[in-house]
Order: sequence, then C-alpha cells, then structure tokens
Amino acid sequence: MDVPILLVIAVTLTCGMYMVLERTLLRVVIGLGLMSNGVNLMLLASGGLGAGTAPILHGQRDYGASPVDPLPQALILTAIVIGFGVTALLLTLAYRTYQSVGSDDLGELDGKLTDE
Amino acid sequence: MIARSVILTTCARIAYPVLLLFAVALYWRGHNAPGGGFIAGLLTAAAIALRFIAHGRRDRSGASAPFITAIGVGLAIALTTAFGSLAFGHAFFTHTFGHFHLPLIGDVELATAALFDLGVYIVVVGNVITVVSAMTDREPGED
Amino acid sequence: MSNLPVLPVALPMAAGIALIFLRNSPSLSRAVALVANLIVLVLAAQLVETVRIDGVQVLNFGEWPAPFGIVFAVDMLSALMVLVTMVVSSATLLFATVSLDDARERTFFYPLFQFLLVGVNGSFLTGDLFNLFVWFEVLLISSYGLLALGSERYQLQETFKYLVINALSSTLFLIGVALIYSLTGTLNMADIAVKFPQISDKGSAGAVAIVFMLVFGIKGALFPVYQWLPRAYFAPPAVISGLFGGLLTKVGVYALYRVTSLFFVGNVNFVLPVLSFIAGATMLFGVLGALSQFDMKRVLSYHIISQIGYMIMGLAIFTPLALAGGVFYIIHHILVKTALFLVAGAVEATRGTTHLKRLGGIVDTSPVLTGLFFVAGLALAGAPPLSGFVAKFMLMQGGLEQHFYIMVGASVVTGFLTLFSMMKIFRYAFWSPEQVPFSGRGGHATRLVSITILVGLGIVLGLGAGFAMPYATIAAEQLIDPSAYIAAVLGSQAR
Amino acid sequence: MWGLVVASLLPFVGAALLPFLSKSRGDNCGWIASGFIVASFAAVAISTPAVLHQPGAIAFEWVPSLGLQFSIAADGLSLAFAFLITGVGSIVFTFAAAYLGPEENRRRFFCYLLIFAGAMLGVVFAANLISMFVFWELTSVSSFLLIGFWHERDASRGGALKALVITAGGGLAMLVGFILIGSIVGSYEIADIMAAREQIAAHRWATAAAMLIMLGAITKSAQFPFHSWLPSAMEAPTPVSAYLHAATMVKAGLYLVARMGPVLSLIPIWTPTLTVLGIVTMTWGSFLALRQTDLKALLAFSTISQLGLIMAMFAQNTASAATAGVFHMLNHGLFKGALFLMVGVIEHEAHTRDLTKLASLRSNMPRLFAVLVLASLSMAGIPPMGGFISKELFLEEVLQMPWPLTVIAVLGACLTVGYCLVLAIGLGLTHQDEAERKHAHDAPTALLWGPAVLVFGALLLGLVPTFLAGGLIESAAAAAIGGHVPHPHLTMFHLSPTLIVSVAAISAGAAVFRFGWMRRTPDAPKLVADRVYEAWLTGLEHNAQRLTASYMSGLLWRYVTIIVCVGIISMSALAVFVGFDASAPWGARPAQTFEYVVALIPIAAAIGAVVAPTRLAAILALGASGFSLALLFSLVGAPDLALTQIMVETVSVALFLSAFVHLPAYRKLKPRKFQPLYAAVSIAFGVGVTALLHHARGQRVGGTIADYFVENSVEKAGGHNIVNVILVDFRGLDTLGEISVLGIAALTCYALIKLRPERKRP
Repeated sequence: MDVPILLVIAVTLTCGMYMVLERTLLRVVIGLGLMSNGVNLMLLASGGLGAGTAPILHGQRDYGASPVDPLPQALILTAIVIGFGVTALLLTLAYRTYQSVGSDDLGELDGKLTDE
Repeated sequence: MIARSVILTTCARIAYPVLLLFAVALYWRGHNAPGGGFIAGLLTAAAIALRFIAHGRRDRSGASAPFITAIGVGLAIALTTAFGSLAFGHAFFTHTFGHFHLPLIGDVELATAALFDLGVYIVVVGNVITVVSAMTDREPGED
Repeated sequence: MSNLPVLPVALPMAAGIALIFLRNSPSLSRAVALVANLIVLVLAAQLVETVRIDGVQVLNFGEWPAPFGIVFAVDMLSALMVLVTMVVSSATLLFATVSLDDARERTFFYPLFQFLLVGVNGSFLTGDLFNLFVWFEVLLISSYGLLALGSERYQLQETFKYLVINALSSTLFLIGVALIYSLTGTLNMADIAVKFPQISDKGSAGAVAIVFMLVFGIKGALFPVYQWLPRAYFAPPAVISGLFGGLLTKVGVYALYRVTSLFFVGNVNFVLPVLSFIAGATMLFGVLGALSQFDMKRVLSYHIISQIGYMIMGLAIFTPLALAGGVFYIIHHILVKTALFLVAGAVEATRGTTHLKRLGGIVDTSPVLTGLFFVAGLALAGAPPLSGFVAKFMLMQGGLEQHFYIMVGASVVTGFLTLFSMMKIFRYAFWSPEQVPFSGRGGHATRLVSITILVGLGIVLGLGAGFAMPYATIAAEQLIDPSAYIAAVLGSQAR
Repeated sequence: MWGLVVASLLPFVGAALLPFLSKSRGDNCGWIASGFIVASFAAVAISTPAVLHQPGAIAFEWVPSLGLQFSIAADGLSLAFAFLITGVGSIVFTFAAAYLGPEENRRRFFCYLLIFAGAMLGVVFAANLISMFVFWELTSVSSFLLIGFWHERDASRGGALKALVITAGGGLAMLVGFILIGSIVGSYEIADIMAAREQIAAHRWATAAAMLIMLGAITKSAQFPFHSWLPSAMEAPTPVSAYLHAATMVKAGLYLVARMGPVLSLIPIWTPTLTVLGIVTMTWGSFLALRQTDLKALLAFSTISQLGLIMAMFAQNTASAATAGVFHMLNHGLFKGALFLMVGVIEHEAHTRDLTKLASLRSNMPRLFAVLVLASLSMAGIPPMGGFISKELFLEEVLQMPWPLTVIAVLGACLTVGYCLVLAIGLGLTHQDEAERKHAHDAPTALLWGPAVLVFGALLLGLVPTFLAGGLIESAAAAAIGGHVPHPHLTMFHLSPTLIVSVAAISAGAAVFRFGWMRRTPDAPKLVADRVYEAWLTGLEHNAQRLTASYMSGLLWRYVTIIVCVGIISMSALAVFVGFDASAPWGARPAQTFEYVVALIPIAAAIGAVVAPTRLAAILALGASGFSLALLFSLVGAPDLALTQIMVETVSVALFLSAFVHLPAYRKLKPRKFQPLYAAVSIAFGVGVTALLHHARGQRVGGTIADYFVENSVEKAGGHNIVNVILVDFRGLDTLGEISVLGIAALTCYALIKLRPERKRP
C-alpha cells in the first residue's frame, strides 16, 4: 500500500508545515505534532512497505512468512517516545509562555519589547 | 475544580487494578509479543491519572515528588543493567538471558533485558504523572 | 574491548540520576556534580591519549557486531571534543556553584547540566546515525530546560522559538535518516561511508547531503539559518549562555565535520564549494550582527556565529592543514568563548546588567576581571600568540594555498571587526566612567578562578601550540582519510 | 647573541615582576622599570661588537610543523633600532618616573610600557616573519592600553581605539602578505626569504603580497592616508607620546620597509608607491603641522612628516638613500623624543600646551628654552645639529627624483623649517599672556636632564657623526638594501647643489614663519582622514544595525520560512544542476481500494487540524491523525507501533486538553487568513520530501542490517518480538537515551511550572 501511505505522508507534512508557519502558539504545537506523525510514517516507508507479517517470530526458528523490516519500527518507537517527551515539554512551555505573555499570538513574542 | 461523580469514582476503583494488571501483562510479554515497558508504563500512568481525577486530589504539589524520584529510580535501574555487564568483563549493555524452571509457574525465561525494560516502565510512569500533575497544578485564579 | 569510550556518557548520566535524588541539598549537589565532572575529565584525557597511541577506539554495545548494533567510535576529533567539553563544563560548573540563585539550584539545574553533558558527549562519541539523533535529543531537551530555568518572560518566549526550530530540525534529521536508510539499508556511519559511493543516483546522494547540511547548519548556527541563536542565548543567566555558547553549536559543527568527511567528500561534489560560501557568509553576517549590538551578551552571541564560519572554513578547504586549523579553532573557540561569557556572567552578577551603555569603570573595581576579558577578547579576535591566532593562521595559510582568496579575505575582515567589537566592549564596559553607581560586592574569587582556568588554557594553547598540534594533525588526518575509522568499526568485515 | 635574548626578555620579566617588586602604592615602580630598561640597553650595547662581527641566530621552536618559531637574529639595522628603543627608552622611563604624580596608577603604566619596550625589541630582533608579526601586534595592543591610560577621558578611549583599529588592521593585512610570502618560499625565516627573493618577485602573488605588507608598514608608521590615528593618540601621557609616537613604535613600519626592502623592491610596485606616499606624507604632514596651535598636535604632525621623509628614503633601496634613512631615523628619535618630553614639561609647569596661550618661554624657562631651540634647529635641519646632515642627504636623493616629487619634497622642507621656527622662536619670543608668568617657572632638573641628554646626542650626531655611529649606520644601511654600502662620510661642511637648495629652503621657511602665510587656527578644521574614519565608524554600525534588524525579526514563522525555503531552493538547484536519475525504478506497488479509504482518515484529520475553528477541534483533529496512524501501523504489520501510538495519542490529547482548553480567553482559534506563500512553501516541502523518499526507496544498495536482527533475535537475544529486542538489546543504547529524554522532559515541565519569577521557591 505504497501510494496511500505516500499520500498520507505528503498531506500530513504539508498541513504540519503550514501550521508551524502560523502565528498561534497552539497551532504551531499541533503542526509539529502532525509533522512528527508524517515523519514516523516516512521512517516506516523507508524500510519498505511489503505485505509482510509483523516482525514477531513464533517458535525457535520461524522463517515462514518474511516479516517486514523491524528496524524502522524500532526507530519509530524511539522517535515516538522522544516526540512524546518533547510534546509534553512544548505544551508546558507554550502554556507558560501564554501565561507570561498574556497572549497566544506569536507576533507578540518578537522580542522588541524586551530588546535593548 | 473537578466535579466528582460517584460513577466516576466507582469506575475508577474497579478499573484501576484491572488496568494495572493489564499493564503488568503487557510489560511481561513485551520481549516476545507486542507490548513492553513503554506501553505498560503509559497504561499504568493512565490508570494512576484516572485515580487522581476520580479522587479529585486538590493538592497535587506533594503528589509529584515521589514520581520525580521514580524517574530517578527508573533511570538508575536501566543504567545499572547496562553497567552490570561491565562487572562480568563484557561490553557495556551486554545482556544475557536464561531459562529457569520455577515451581508452579513452569519454564520461565528471564533476561536482563527485561530488567532494563523495567527501568523504562518506571521512567514512563514517573514522566507522565509528573507532567500531568505539573500541568494541572494551578493556583486559584490562575486558570 | 575497552569500555572507556562509554564512560564520558555513562558517568554523567549516573551523576545526573544521583543529582535528581539530591535535589534538595544544593551543597551536596555541587560537590557531587564537580567530582563527577573532574573524574570524567580525567577519563577524557586518558581517552585522548589512548586514541593517540592506539588509534581509533571502538566499543560495540552489547557486543553485537559492527554494522548491526550501536557502536561508539572514537577518533581523535571525538576524543578532543569530549576532553574540551569536560574542561569547559567543569569550569562552568565551578562558576555556577557560586553564581546561581538557590531556586535554580534546587530546581534541577545540576541534573539538567549533567544530562546536557550526556547528550553532548554521546553525540561526539557515537558511530551510529540514529544514535546521534538520540543524543542530540538528549542534549536538546536538557538545553530547553536550562534555557527556560527561571521562567522569566524573555526566557520563555525565546525558549519556545528555540524549541520549535530545533524540533523542526530534528524532524529534518529524521527525514535524513529515512533517506539514508532507504538508500543504504544501514545506520552505522562507517557502514554508510562504505555504501554511500555505491549510490548510483547523484541526485539522491546530493539530496541527502543537503538535508544533513541543513540539519547541522541549523544546530550549528550557520548562514542563513542561524536566526534562532542570538536571542535564545541572551535569555538565560550568563553562566548557562556560556556553556551553550561554548558547546552546543559546536555539536552541530562536529556532526557536519563527521558526515562531510565520511559521506560526502568525494561523492557529492558541490558540498565543499557550498560550504566555503556558507563559511564566508556566516563570518560576515555574524560579525556584522555583533557590531549592531550594544549588550555584552548579545555581542558575544553574534560572535559565536561569526566564529563558526571559521570552523566551517577549515572544513570547506579540506586539506590537512586547514582541517587541523579547523579542529584547533573549535577547541580554542569553546574555551575562549565560554570564558568571555563567564566574564559577562561575573559582570552580570555584580552589576545586574550587561548593557554596554549602563556599564563602566570595571577596570577600577575589578582589574583582574578586566585583564581576563582583555586577554580572552584578544584571543577571540585572533591576536598572537594566543590560541585564536594559531588556528586562524592555519586556516588562512590553508585557504591561500588552495586559492580561496575571497574566503580568506572574509576571514581577515571578520578578524579585524571582531577585534574592533571586543575593544568596543572593553572601551564601554571596562574603561568608561561608571554610569550607574555600583554598590555590589566585588567579583567572587571562585568566579575569577574558573575564568582564569579557561583564559589560561587559551594562552597555553597558543604558546604551547607546538605540543597541541600533533593532536589536531592526527584528527585532521583521520578526517581526510577515514579508512582507519571505517576499518576500526567494521573490522575484518569491511567491504 | 644571547645578550640580545636577555635584552629582549628583560622588559617582559620586569613587567611580570613589577607588581611584586613595587611597593603597594607603586611609588618606586618607575625606578624599577627604568632599571630593567637600562639593563636591557646595557645588554644591547655589550652584545653589539660581537654581533656585528659575527652575526648568528637563535631559534626557539613554537609550532615546528607550521614553521613557526621565535628566532632571533641581529644586524646593524636591528641594532640601530634597538639602540633607539632601549636608549631613548632609558631616558623616557626615568623621565616618566619623575613625571607621573602619585595619583596615577604607575604600576599599571610601567607594566604596559615595559611590555611595549619588550615587544619593540621583539620586532626588531625577529628573524622569522611570524614572530615579527606576534610582537608587531603586541606593540599595537600595548600602545592601545597606553594611549587609553587616562581611560576616564572619552578622547583617550576613542584615540586608543582608533590607533588600534588602524594599526592592528594594517597588521592583519601584513599577516596575509607574510603568509603569501611564506607559502611561496616554504619558510617564514627571513634569511630563507632573502635567499629566495627572485622566486618571490616572479610569483603571481608578488604584487599582492607587496601591497599587503606595505599596508602594514604605512598604517603603523602613520603614512598618508592612514596618518589620522597619530594625532588622536596624543591623548596619551606625554612620555608615551615621546616614546611610542616619536621614537619607536611608529618606526616599526620603517623598520619593516627597510628589512623587507631587499626582497620587495624587486617587485615593481614597491618603490614608486612608497616613494610617492612618503613624499606626500612629508609635505602634507608639515603643512598640517603649521596649522596647529596645540603643541602636541604640532609635534604629532611633524612626526608624520618626518616619518614620510624616512619612508621615502628606505623605499629607494639604494646605498645612499638607506644611509640617509638610517641617519635621519636616529636623529629623529633623538630630537623628537626630546621635543615631546619638553612639551610634557611645559604642560606640567604652565598647565597648557596651547601655543597661543604660552607666554615667553625664554624668560620664564630659560634652560628649557635653550634645549628646545637646539632640538627645533635639528628638526629644521640647521647647523650644527645632526638634522642638517640628514637633510642634506635627503635633498641629495630628492634631486634625483622625477621633478614633481622634487618640487613637493622641497616644499615640504620649507614648511618644515616654518613650523620649527614656530617652535623655536614663536614660543620663545612672543609676549601674549603675562598672566601665565606667575604660574610658570623653570623646569626642575629632574625633568629637564632627559631631554637635554637627547638633544646633546643630536648635537653630537651633527658634529661627529661618523665617529659616533658610522659603523652602525653603514651596517644598518647595508642590511636595508641587502648589499654593500660604502663607509659613510658624514660631515657638516661640504659644497654641493644641495647646499643651495637647502639654503633656499631655510630662507623660504623663515619667510613662511615671518609672514605667517599659514594661518594657525585655534580650532583647526577636522582632518579629512578623521572624518573618513568617523564616517566609517558610524556607517559600519548603522548599516550593521539595519542589516541585522532586517532578518532578526524575532518572528518564529519568518525563521521557519527561511529554513524551509533554503531547503526548497537548494533541492531545486540540485534538481536543475545535478538532476535525479529518472530511470531509477519507481517501485510503487498498487494498493487496494480499501487502503485508499483508510488513508483518507489521516488525510482528513490533517486538513481538519488546519481549518479547525476552535482549540478543541484542532486538538481532536491532531488526535484523529494519531489514532488513524495507529490504524495504518496495524495494517502494515507493526502491532507494537499501533499499540504505542494509541497509548501515546491518548495521553497526549489529555495533556493538550489540560494545557489549553481551560484557558479562558482565546477559546476561539481563528485561523490566520489564508496565506498563499506559506501554503506554497508547505506544499513544496511536503510533496518534495515525499518524492525524495520515494525516489530513494527505489535504489537501495544491497540488503539491510535488519536481516541480522531477524536471524539472531531468538537465539542470541532470547526474544521473539524483534522490535522489542531491538529496542532493549540490539539498540538498547537508543532506548537509554530515549528514557533520559523522557525523564528530563518531566523534570523540565516540573521546573517550568514550579519555578517562576513570581514564586521563586519551588
């Protein structure tokens, strides 16, 4: 199912980037979330999207149906976890920034107020 | 802050041990089937969070302290597992595993990797609870 | 197989964990953090010597053979980077123990600091591309914590931008990993180096190069994607800026050195010319940014950018001489730039500001600090016989020999303007009459000690360049010819 | 040779020891420092015969692999300068010891001054270009500190910065020139470079190298158009002006020209350029000197003028011109040092150095006046002073030059006589302000004997030049041209065409003075060069600000746009200039309809997030994207991923909601108006990245390392779930890093919430 997944990747990354370019704190955070979803799919696709079985072996030596490439899956898991940690932090930070600046408009964060 | 309902409390009381058990199962089978420390940790954390919400603990500032310690403990377990191999003259992170026959349970495979996964589990629980309680820790009027 | 290479990562991690438990006891935390740092410092020095004598050190984690498991592969560049990291972090830590407020100390400053070192050292040591991503994340997430620690408004808003930019670059990093894994089916950097030339499509190889140049360009603050840096580094207390200014961007530079020498040179023919353009532009834009500022910390932040141009210059010329100069420059810069930020920190601690127009008369109240700044500023500008001169000399000679006239010209202009802007700081902050009556106590002796260590090393590295040069030369040779690195990692399986 | 090493190290040792040797208030600093410099002088003097007889070299390795070493060698040229440095130095140091009051930070002053003296000796004894550069820059730096010694004055700070900017900037250019030459020859040793001079002159870098080195020389020696730093440097305490800006530092450029002359004069551009610059500097400087009312400024411009003269001589690279250059250099060091010191005395006693305010010195300070007149006569080139001889030698050279240069040079000589007369007669005979008489009294002997000794030296140079310095001058001139020089016959009495020109010049100069053709104005208009410097300064800062402000907007989306556009543009350039291999297999397998349907969910979710009108909707859309991802994962054989994704998404959505939904204001999330530019950028990004990936997937080189995991997971690692085995075993280190990230993230969240300015203690 290459084409559908590639389509998903393209749309998710596009929408994610568009939202990162917005000027609302929350939208930027959501945009990053979308982007990381898209990239996780990319990693998955980089190992090939065969119609293989899950990379779980049954019995001692089971080379029956060839499993799909497990390495990208492991990488994605790591990336998901890291992404989760970063998202949690990003949210807290966005929330605190909002609280401290009193606005969720990134245009108000241009630093001119506190520069010089 | 949060309107507690009897139903929620009751559900939580029942769901809590079930979720915890399920989490333990997920952790245990992780090496051989879908599951593992991370997933189990998230599930446990969700269960604990649910309990928090059900009990509506107002003062959560004290609650996060043990979970920060849990982060430390989890990391320590994981790191110690990795260091363990040094004591046996192996490279950092060399795992070992073996089959043991335990009474009642039968043939059990024990791997040091599982110990490492336990560290992962504890860190995840500590992380989620710390973040959640930090996020919901708001002073009155600060909302 | 020696486990020495992992210790610069594992020990700070252990210390960081211990410091989580010790968070309520600042005095104990200081002691533990300092002792841990010093132990790792000694180990790092040993690592450098081991690499010098025995060549590239490889540690296969879990004893899994090379391209499959994760390896730490330590060549001279890695070892030197770890060593200098430990030196500046020890000095910074010493400075922090007497400069940070109690609240910051109790709110995980020390664990965050140690985990930052974990990430930095891990990035320097690893021989696996995805593992490099992981260590980058470790150092980044610690850096977010350190940047925002204190939650002043300016800190929060700049940390947010810093975080978003870095999250974006991490996303690009993963895209690069996905591309590389698609093309080569491997993550081990030595293995990639073997397989990269076999990629038949020049376009794909070039695309990988562009992605990684962009990723490490963002992390390393290269032209034209460095805008995140100046404000972010201005936000936190100077001691944290110092650590960041000295270390963090250099991880990006290091990674660029690593992937360029392993993957791209010889395979992607536009990388070096593009880098030479970037180097020149980075220098000039950085130094012009510095000239536009009137705050010590901001000026120093912009100078980080301009100095990174020199490091990339060494990489772009890619001859033994220039690479050795680049390596030398990185080490010099980490020491001296951290020292300068710490001076700013000492000024900030006693005067409450680093704005040039509100400072003055430091030469009379703290002559030692003045002297330290003067020497460090000259070293940064490349005045002889200090460390910066030797590095710039090598870069200039290397550049002229390879006919990079414009880039050498840019480097001379940048050096000149750097001198000017350092002396501008000197003129305003140190020489001019006191602007605001100053009532605080004088400089804390411990602060001066930590700055003195760094400045002293800058002098030693300059005058003793003859002794340091073999190390830089070895590093450069290993970069030029990575076959030793590849053979050490892949062993007999090298294909 | 070792005597010279000792001589050049002594000042540095002194500087290092001064803080320990001196008393707490620094009362005795001056005398200790003088002791060191006198000792240095003695060391030079003692070594001279041996060195002249048998030249040698000593090298201290610095960075052998780069050819950098501190090597010391000496010939007549070095020694002539060394005598000036240590000799005039001895006098200036002792003068300063008496001159500086107890309120000054004398310890710091003498420390800087000693470092400077050591650096100057380093320059003249260096036998390696790079070590010469090291000391060269050290003189710039120490002079910066000395000029700015009275740092509470704004003018001092500005003057110091200006001097540093110009001299150190020129030094950098010079360094590039040195590196060019070093690269041609393969060595930075001056001896090797002398041996390879034909090779250098023939190289295509020759002209560039010559120009760059010349830049170093003319900035240091304050030649037109870089002369403006010298008058500004007059903010320094007077002994500094006497030492640095008359006798030594400004001569470093001359030394460089003389030292490198044998090599660089083979390059066609060298001699003509330097000659013209020198002559122009000489005349322009003397013209400006005539217009000054500030005594120190007058001397500063006269120094510029005299330096131009000597520069023109050294540029010729002929025996007679080099002799003239060396001789006048010695002369100038003596009389100009004396003049500066005397200005210091005058200022000290009369509290002004304004020519128009100073009353008759002859009656007020007769002893000082006598010395002053002698020094001025020497500068004017009037017998019986040494200056006369050197001017004769100079005119002899000038008469052989092309006629425009001759005219300009003779004009310069007239003007020189004019301002010297201003000094000698104007100061002594005018009676303008009798009120000053009360303050003014004759200078104390402690201050006067230094200048007197210097002037006496200048007098001796006029009376017995050959006896005093003949051997030295001969040897120095020989070194400066890199060949043989006949033993000079310097004498006061001779008959030649130059004498006529000389007499004419003196008369014309007297006329200039007598009729006051050059009006002196109290506030002389700003130098053009000064204005250029200031315009450069403000323009640089202004433009840097404008440039930096143009891209440092502080707006996140602009930064991101730049990053993404850089990526897109470089990828497009790649596609155009390198091109992708279109023939590579485009291996997309067909998909079933239901898979397309499934794919619609994340697509709809992503688009939904973009257009969501409220916070809640946007967050839920992100959640939907995540959950549908889990669905996709489960379809392609990744159950672990699917499970994890579900759990993570659940917790994330909960976090999002708790962070944002409860915020009272801004509940509505109005999307920004549609931005075509950003949309285009985003589409290019998303589609481009996907296309790259797909293209890359078609060209895998060989297999993947994953096969190893499949094969060994059970036997060697004891696990059936390969993904989990990879996570905890094969790539366990990644997981260790990953949980570190989680842990730190939690700590940071906690710190962010608990530690805030409004409640400092957690």
